[in-house]
Amino acid sequence: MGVDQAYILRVSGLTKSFSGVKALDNVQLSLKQGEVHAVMGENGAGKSTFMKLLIGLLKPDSGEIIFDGNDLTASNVHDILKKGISMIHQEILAVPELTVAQNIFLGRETKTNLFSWLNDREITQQAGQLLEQMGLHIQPTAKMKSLSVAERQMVEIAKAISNNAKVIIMDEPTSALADHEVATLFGIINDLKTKGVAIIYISHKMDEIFAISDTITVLRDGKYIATKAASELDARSLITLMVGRELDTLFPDTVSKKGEEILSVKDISSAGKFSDISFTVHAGEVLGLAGLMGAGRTEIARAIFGLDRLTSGEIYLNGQKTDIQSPHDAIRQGIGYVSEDRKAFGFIPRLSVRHNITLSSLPQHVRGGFIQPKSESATTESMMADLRIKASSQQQQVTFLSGGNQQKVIIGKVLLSNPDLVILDEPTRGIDVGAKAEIYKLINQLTAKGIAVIMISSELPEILGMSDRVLVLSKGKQTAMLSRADATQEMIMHYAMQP
Amino acid sequence: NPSPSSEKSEGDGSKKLVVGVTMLSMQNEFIVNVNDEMTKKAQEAGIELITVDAERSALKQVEQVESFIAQKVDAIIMNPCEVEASSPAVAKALAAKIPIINVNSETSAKPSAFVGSDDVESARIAMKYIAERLGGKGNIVMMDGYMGQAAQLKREQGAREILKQYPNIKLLANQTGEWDRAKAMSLMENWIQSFGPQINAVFAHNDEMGLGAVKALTDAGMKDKVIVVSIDAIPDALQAVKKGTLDATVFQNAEQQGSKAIDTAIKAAKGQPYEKQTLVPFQLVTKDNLSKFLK
Amino acid sequence: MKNSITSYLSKPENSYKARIRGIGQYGLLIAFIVICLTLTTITPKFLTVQNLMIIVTQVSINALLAFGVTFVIIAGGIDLSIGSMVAVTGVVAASFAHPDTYPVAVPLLAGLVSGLLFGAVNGFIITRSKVPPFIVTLGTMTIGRGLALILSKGRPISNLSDSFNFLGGGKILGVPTLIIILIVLFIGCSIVLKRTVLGRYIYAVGGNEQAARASGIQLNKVKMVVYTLCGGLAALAGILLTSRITTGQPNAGTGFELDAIAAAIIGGTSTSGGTGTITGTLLGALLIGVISNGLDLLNVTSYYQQVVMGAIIIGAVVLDSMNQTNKG
Amino acid sequence: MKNSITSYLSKPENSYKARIRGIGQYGLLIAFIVICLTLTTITPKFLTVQNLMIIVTQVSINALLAFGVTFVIIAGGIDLSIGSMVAVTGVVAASFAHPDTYPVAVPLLAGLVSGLLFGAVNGFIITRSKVPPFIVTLGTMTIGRGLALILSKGRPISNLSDSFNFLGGGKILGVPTLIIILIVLFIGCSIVLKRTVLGRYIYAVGGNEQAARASGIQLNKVKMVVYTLCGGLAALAGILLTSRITTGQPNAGTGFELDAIAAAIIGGTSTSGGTGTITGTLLGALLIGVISNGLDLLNVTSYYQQVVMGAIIIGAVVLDSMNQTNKG
Ligand SMILES: Nc1ncnc2c1ncn2[C@@H]1O[C@H](COP(=O)(O)OP(=O)(O)OP(=O)(O)O)[C@@H](O)[C@H]1O
Ligand SMILES: Nc1ncnc2c1ncn2[C@@H]1O[C@H](COP(=O)(O)OP(=O)(O)OP(=O)(O)O)[C@@H](O)[C@H]1O
Ligand SMILES: [Mg+2]
Ligand SMILES: [Mg+2]
Repeated sequence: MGVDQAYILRVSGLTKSFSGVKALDNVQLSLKQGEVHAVMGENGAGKSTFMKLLIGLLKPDSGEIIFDGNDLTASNVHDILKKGISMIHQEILAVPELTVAQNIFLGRETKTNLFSWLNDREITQQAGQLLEQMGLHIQPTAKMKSLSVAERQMVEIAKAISNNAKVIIMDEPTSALADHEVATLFGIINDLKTKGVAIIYISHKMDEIFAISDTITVLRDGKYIATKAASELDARSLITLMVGRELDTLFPDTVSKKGEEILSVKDISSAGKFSDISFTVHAGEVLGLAGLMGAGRTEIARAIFGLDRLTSGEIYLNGQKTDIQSPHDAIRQGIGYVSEDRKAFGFIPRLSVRHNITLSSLPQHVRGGFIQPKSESATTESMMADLRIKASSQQQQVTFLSGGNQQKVIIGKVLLSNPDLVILDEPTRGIDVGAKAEIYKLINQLTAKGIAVIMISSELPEILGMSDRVLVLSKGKQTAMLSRADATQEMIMHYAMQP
Repeated sequence: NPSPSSEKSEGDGSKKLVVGVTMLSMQNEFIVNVNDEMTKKAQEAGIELITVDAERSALKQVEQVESFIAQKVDAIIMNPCEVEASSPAVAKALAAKIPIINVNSETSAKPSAFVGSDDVESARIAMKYIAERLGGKGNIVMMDGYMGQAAQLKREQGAREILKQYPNIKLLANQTGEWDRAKAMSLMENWIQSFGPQINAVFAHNDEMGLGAVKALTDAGMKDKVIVVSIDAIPDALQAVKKGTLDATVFQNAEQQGSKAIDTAIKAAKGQPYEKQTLVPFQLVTKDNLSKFLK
Repeated sequence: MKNSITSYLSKPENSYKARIRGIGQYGLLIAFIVICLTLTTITPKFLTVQNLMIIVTQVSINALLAFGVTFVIIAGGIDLSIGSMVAVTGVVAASFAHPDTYPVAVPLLAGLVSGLLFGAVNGFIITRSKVPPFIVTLGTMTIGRGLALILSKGRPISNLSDSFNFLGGGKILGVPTLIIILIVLFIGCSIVLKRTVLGRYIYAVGGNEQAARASGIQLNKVKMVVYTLCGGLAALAGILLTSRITTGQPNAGTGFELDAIAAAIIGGTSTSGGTGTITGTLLGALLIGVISNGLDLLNVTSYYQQVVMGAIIIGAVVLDSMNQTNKG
Repeated sequence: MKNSITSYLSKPENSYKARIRGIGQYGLLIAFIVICLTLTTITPKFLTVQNLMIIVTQVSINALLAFGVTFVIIAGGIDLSIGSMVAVTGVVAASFAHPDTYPVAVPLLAGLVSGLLFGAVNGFIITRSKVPPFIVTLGTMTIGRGLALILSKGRPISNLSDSFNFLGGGKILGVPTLIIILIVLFIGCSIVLKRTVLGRYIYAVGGNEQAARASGIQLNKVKMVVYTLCGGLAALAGILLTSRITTGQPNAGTGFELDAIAAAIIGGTSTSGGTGTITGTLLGALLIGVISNGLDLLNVTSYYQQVVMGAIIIGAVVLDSMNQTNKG
């Protein structure tokens, strides 16, 4: 479909290790103009490391990167961006105190001589046009920190595509996006393709991969496995390439039986965020919360967990009225919460896997006033095995884990606090298919143990596959409560878009 | 001495005389003593004092004097932070036709009057005593005040003047103890390691440091063999002289400096004739004449 | 409220409140005004043209240093060596400022160049090594103090030319030169921070270093410029101080770093970088100056002055932070 | 390598290198040893039992303060008031320590309680208001200095009992009490930081405050405890200093905060919080102490001492950071 079939980017023999451990081992890639080239692999396979090498954020130990006839192996980000590669980063990289427009044009202000004049009006106007073209309703003058995760991700996309690059790397660009935004992105990608722009696309969402990509390269444990045309593969064969074995069905059958009522919220409201929300969750049940971006699902979860205050309404736990002032109270009363924003609320970057995973349950390991490392380490080890967390050791700092493994550490932490109710906000965001299936399995194990689960997800298949009931929200109001039998994608979308 | 009532009538009717006072540092015991005496004296004389602390900053002092000028005080008493750097304050006051009196030490710009003593002299007295005790021969170490400050420079100058006269007295080391007892103690400990029994005497630019040296020497069991002399005659130092741990200190008369400064300021403010220079002499304090100074 | 489905996306950020917040520190301004009004009612000596000029003059040197350190802090760094730079540059300038030696431009340039160099050395060490700026500038603070003493042989350098002494001590049309210089630099620094690419990059580097780097901003370049700029401003402060007290002092500027950093942070610059304004910093410096002046005017005993000063500063910033009700 | 599928779980992180890194700062240790060896070759006076004891004694007070501030910095805060706390607690203790008045426990307790209270006030203001710790403790630093002057009327409080003076000036079996106290507190603080829930929470709060809160940690409680602890350690330092110099001084401890913070940061505590060890801090304090002692032993002129001190500190930390090849 590309305009020209010449390779715009050729990578060979790329190797990178961190403190002696190889994260990337002799990897290759050839990218044609106008091609969407997916790079696939499990969490920790080395995809992001690969991309950071391409954009010059990391320096390779060995290997060669040839872009448009130039050897980029030794270049830095500054030069590479100028040469025409841009990147959407998996970790949203934005300057929180600057505005949306300022973030989009950061590094590319009209003239980038340090002492030249800024033209914020022009930047704002251009950003406004760009956002509008993308169908986004984001004020270019809003501060980045005031945006939701999804909005931030869209801004990142806007930033990357406005660079007039010849190659755009997209490292999990849709992890925080809902379906219609994904559709917007795909529209943009198709447009770029016709202009001859090549795209490297990374995602853990199989349907996206097959919808958009022309070619697929698979990595496993830092090693190059294969490159195939997308048409040669189906989900099953791709997964097999990725994980090196066959995988069972994604959504396991639910067998748990509904037990006692665990949580009941009555008419809770939070000014400007949501109002008059009422629902119950029972032991052994998964309640799905569905809605479009900004529907207020996260805000409800945060309020129940004590991260934000309610303006009115009541919350009952195990039949008793509670007053949760802080996450501390919530955890003590048996509520666990996995945030959608794992970087901000999820983990302590410089602490080890072990210290993060036991953070909410530390008193369990205290004898005579002191933390018992053995007990802590044993618990960590079994949780790491259960969740298949890939880390060089328990001592590895979480900041150096791959995104998916960071997510698993957070889930592990919540599980160790022995909750009666677990709120999972986009729990499989950035998680590979294998791990996803494991997390679903895990959710079923939880419900089987009589734990109540609230699952917020923007992936409708996930909502439909996992929930016993689905609460649909639209703009801070609840519009429907659907049983598993009634719920379909169309029904949910219908209620989610109700005014 | 004119009585407070007569003073009021002599002035512009009912207004009290106002004198602005800026002091080098209210964390320095000697300066506090001068200031206390001034406050006492001012109360007796029925005048108002506006006292500010320059916290050892000449810049701050200049600013404070500017502020006094803006407030139109009748006279200014300045205990200068620096010889040169505090001078603009003098010039400004004189330009505003407000009499300005230096107390304790003098700026290079000539003030209306000076009440105090010459720091160089205090070090001469102290060093002379050491030289005589050593019989003109021996090794000494010197602890400087905060480097670059007027008092440090002058005391160092005085000490070196005397040392020149005694070629057989060797200055083993001089280092700053930053006017501080704890720092001086550590410094002395290090010197003991370095020079050990070679040291025959210590001259410290102030009593705080002298007492720190005494403590370190005592701990090392060397105090009997080493002479320690310092300057200021603060109460602790007098007690130490009494106990015989500090061999001598140099007394600077805070009371006289304070009261004479107020006297001069009042006269100057009223346009009466006053002494341009009132020198308050230093006195060496040893066990022999200690009783005169102990209160 | 708009009726469109996306009305929630356009929060009233551009509202009145936000615009005022843009000016700097809304609450701090209130605190500042309250303090000024209080002083005006208590003592007639406060609100006179002469006294206000004195306050601004007194504040100016700290403000210049605070401007420099504001750049550094916004960029995510810190500079503890500014006090020592004041001494070094003052001593250097004074060495060339004796009457009938060089024209006044020579001491001025010598001082400035020494400050820029000092700052550049800070920047160089910080960008080439991974040593935290705190340690680097603590080290150069000590080194600088030593250098000032060595250069001056431990003695104040006096007898400076009248034209040099005019720089920081003179008046133009009745307005002290320091005030004029302060205003010029206030405008200049504000423009650099708000209207130039450099300013944008300073915010970006301090706000999220990784994001800045990923956007192609050359961190080292920005940091070098920032520390050098800070050195230049410190040099200016050092030269003006020397001129004002008509002598180059090796122990000038001791402790100035804390005052300058305090002014910046009181003015809303976050110690973690990425936020702050020159206006806020100026307000912070003025606040300290007004309190200090007021306490002197009211003749508060020096020991109690310290207590009151500390309490008012905390109080003013508490008031400020209460005003910023949400984190937005 | 093991052959099990989970071999990746036990990568050689527990190796020699990692263990040493665990001790604190590998490169810093090398720098420290290099400096000690150099001094040993230059002067025979350095490596004597007596001199080493003196160094440790001199270092101890700064080390206690640095331990306290290490807790605070790891928790993401800063405490500039420790120097003033030294003065306040020293003055308070001295007031109760005259011979034949109270038993020695009284001044000790009075000093400690005043320090804990001071620290708690810091913690209270910091947790209740949104004012940055830098400003709060800068304010209480000024207030504390004023309080010390008020309490002592600006004069040293002398004539203290022998039993009080023994606390920081005595020896037990030939070992100075200060060294013994330092060792005890070093062990105590290390254990608190490494082996208790509080210690873990301190790292978490400093590492990512939001995530710590979401993990159920009560931020305010942890911060209160940390600042109070820092106050307690500062009190101990103040009492011991007073006892060592046998007088309570209102201007004691001026500038100690910078030395203590320097020790912590040289020792690898990050100013942005979340990392640091007590061992590193002790090493940092010892490094400063050894350099200072060495320069005195070598009789380096005052001016040059400062230059050399600054350069060595930067050099040591550069060496340290080069050794930590990657950020791991
Ligand atoms: N700076 C670093 N230091 C040490 N190890 C690192 C560092 N960065 C990445 N790694 C390791 O390299 C491996 C590859 O990580 P990478 O982030 O590239 O994975 P990924 O394929 O992008 O995974 P995900 O799908 O979860 O995003 C992981 O094991 C990770 O722990
Ligand atoms: N920190 C914040 N500051 C200001 N507004 C915010 C912030 N976080 C979220 N919002 C806004 O609050 C609204 C509700 O967001 P919320 O995250 O609860 O939605 P959601 O239903 O969970 O959607 P999603 O998680 O898919 O983005 C959105 O309009 C969002 O822009
Ligand atoms: Mg990745
Ligand atoms: Mg959400």
